[in-house]
Amino acid sequence: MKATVRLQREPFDAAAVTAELTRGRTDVGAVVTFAGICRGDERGEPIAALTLEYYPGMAEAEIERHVKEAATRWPLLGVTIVHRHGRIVPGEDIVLVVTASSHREAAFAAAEFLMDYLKTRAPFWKQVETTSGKTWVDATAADDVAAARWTARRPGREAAE
Amino acid sequence: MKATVRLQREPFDAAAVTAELTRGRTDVGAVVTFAGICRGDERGEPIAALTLEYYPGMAEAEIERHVKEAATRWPLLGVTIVHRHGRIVPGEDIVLVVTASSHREAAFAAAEFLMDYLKTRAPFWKQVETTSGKTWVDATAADDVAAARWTARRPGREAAE
Amino acid sequence: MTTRLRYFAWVRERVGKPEEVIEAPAGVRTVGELMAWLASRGEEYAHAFENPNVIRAAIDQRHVRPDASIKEAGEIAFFPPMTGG
Amino acid sequence: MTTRLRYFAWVRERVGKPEEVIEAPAGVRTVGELMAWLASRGEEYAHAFENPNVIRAAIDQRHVRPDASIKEAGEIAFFPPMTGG
Repeated sequence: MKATVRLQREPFDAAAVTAELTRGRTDVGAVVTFAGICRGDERGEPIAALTLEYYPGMAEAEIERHVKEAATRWPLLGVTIVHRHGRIVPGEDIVLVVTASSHREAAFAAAEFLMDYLKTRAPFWKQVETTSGKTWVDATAADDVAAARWTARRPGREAAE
Repeated sequence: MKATVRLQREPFDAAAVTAELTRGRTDVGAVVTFAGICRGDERGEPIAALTLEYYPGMAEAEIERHVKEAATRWPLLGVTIVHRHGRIVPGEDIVLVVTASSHREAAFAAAEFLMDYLKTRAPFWKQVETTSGKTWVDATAADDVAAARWTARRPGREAAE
Repeated sequence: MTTRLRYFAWVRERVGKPEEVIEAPAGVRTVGELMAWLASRGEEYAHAFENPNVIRAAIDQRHVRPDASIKEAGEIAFFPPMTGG
Repeated sequence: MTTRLRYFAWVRERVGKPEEVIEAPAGVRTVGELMAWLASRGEEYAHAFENPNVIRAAIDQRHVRPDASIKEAGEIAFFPPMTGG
């Protein structure tokens, strides 16, 4: 399986990243792309920008571990993850997850699994910039519930793993 | 909600189609794109091409009804579906489903729902071209099971609906 | 009563035409009965409708079941299970 | 034993520095005990670690629970729940 993980400050071209994964091959039948985009509001309040802090080294390692985990769960042909850090303004992409498989079920499931894990386990922290200042975004219980779907299927896994 | 359904013989530019849905707006936080691609093999045998026949009029109506249904189930900001017909060679896109929402859960669920329905309810028929001739692709039980997930949640719906 | 029939995919290939206008006997009231009557119209129809359980139908471009009435039908289509997407 | 500590997001802001090297007393054996000891080191630490239940930790860049031993740790990080993606 072709796996690519990129953490970068710069904006990226989602179409070009997706094309990289399928170019010149005819075994891929399904590609699922998730783009997480900076909205102009956060919980109702207009925002000027997001700033993403991350833990260099750990972030790459965590994401790569989860890509490998996805590849053991589903028959994937390729995965690409790009996650930005630094300042991001509304309308810009924050994260891109692309999964390729022969069939759609695997591509969909792996993309959801990876997004749920990025939201709850990858060491990134979002700060929103509004007219009233900068505040850290709270983690949501909904994201924890979404991530728990995947561990519930593998009883015995260490909770902090 | 912005809904676009296009049935066409010509190849399409998935990136341009996806960009149309989000350009100039800052309420979209999540975009899920599914691309169904013509593989170079069908159940193990190499193929030269697929030919898709469809029922003009009914295909558009069926897809539009399911897009509306998706919009009643999830808080969507936009949906675009492009489905090709005619002759398609390995490596080319067959179908594209793009869903946009404020949050990822709705975008993922709607894209999966629409793909399951396209596979089992939209009046399209695939024929594969191999060195030994042309044969119609059989419907798979797995696709019916996938589509049944969505009706199981709404008891009382007419089975043929 | 005349009705327009349309055939797709291998149903079309077996019947040998994409569409036709027919006049069904008065006793033919449902989609299932129409398939049985069509199967009696000749070898190509018998082949197309030899296993009616696998054939799907639409009346005026909406999916229907075999027990659907054809009374108000303007256009009835027969085709194999769909394989799009 | 000296250990390198790293802080992220509001833990970093409250402590007032992104990292430091500390020497924890011999009785401090787990991540939870280390947080309690850090909280006693001054006002900024007390503020950062006032609610240890919401603080996550990693040892050598792997998530760990509060009962994890810090004995072999080269680098210990403290941060709020993650909000990436």
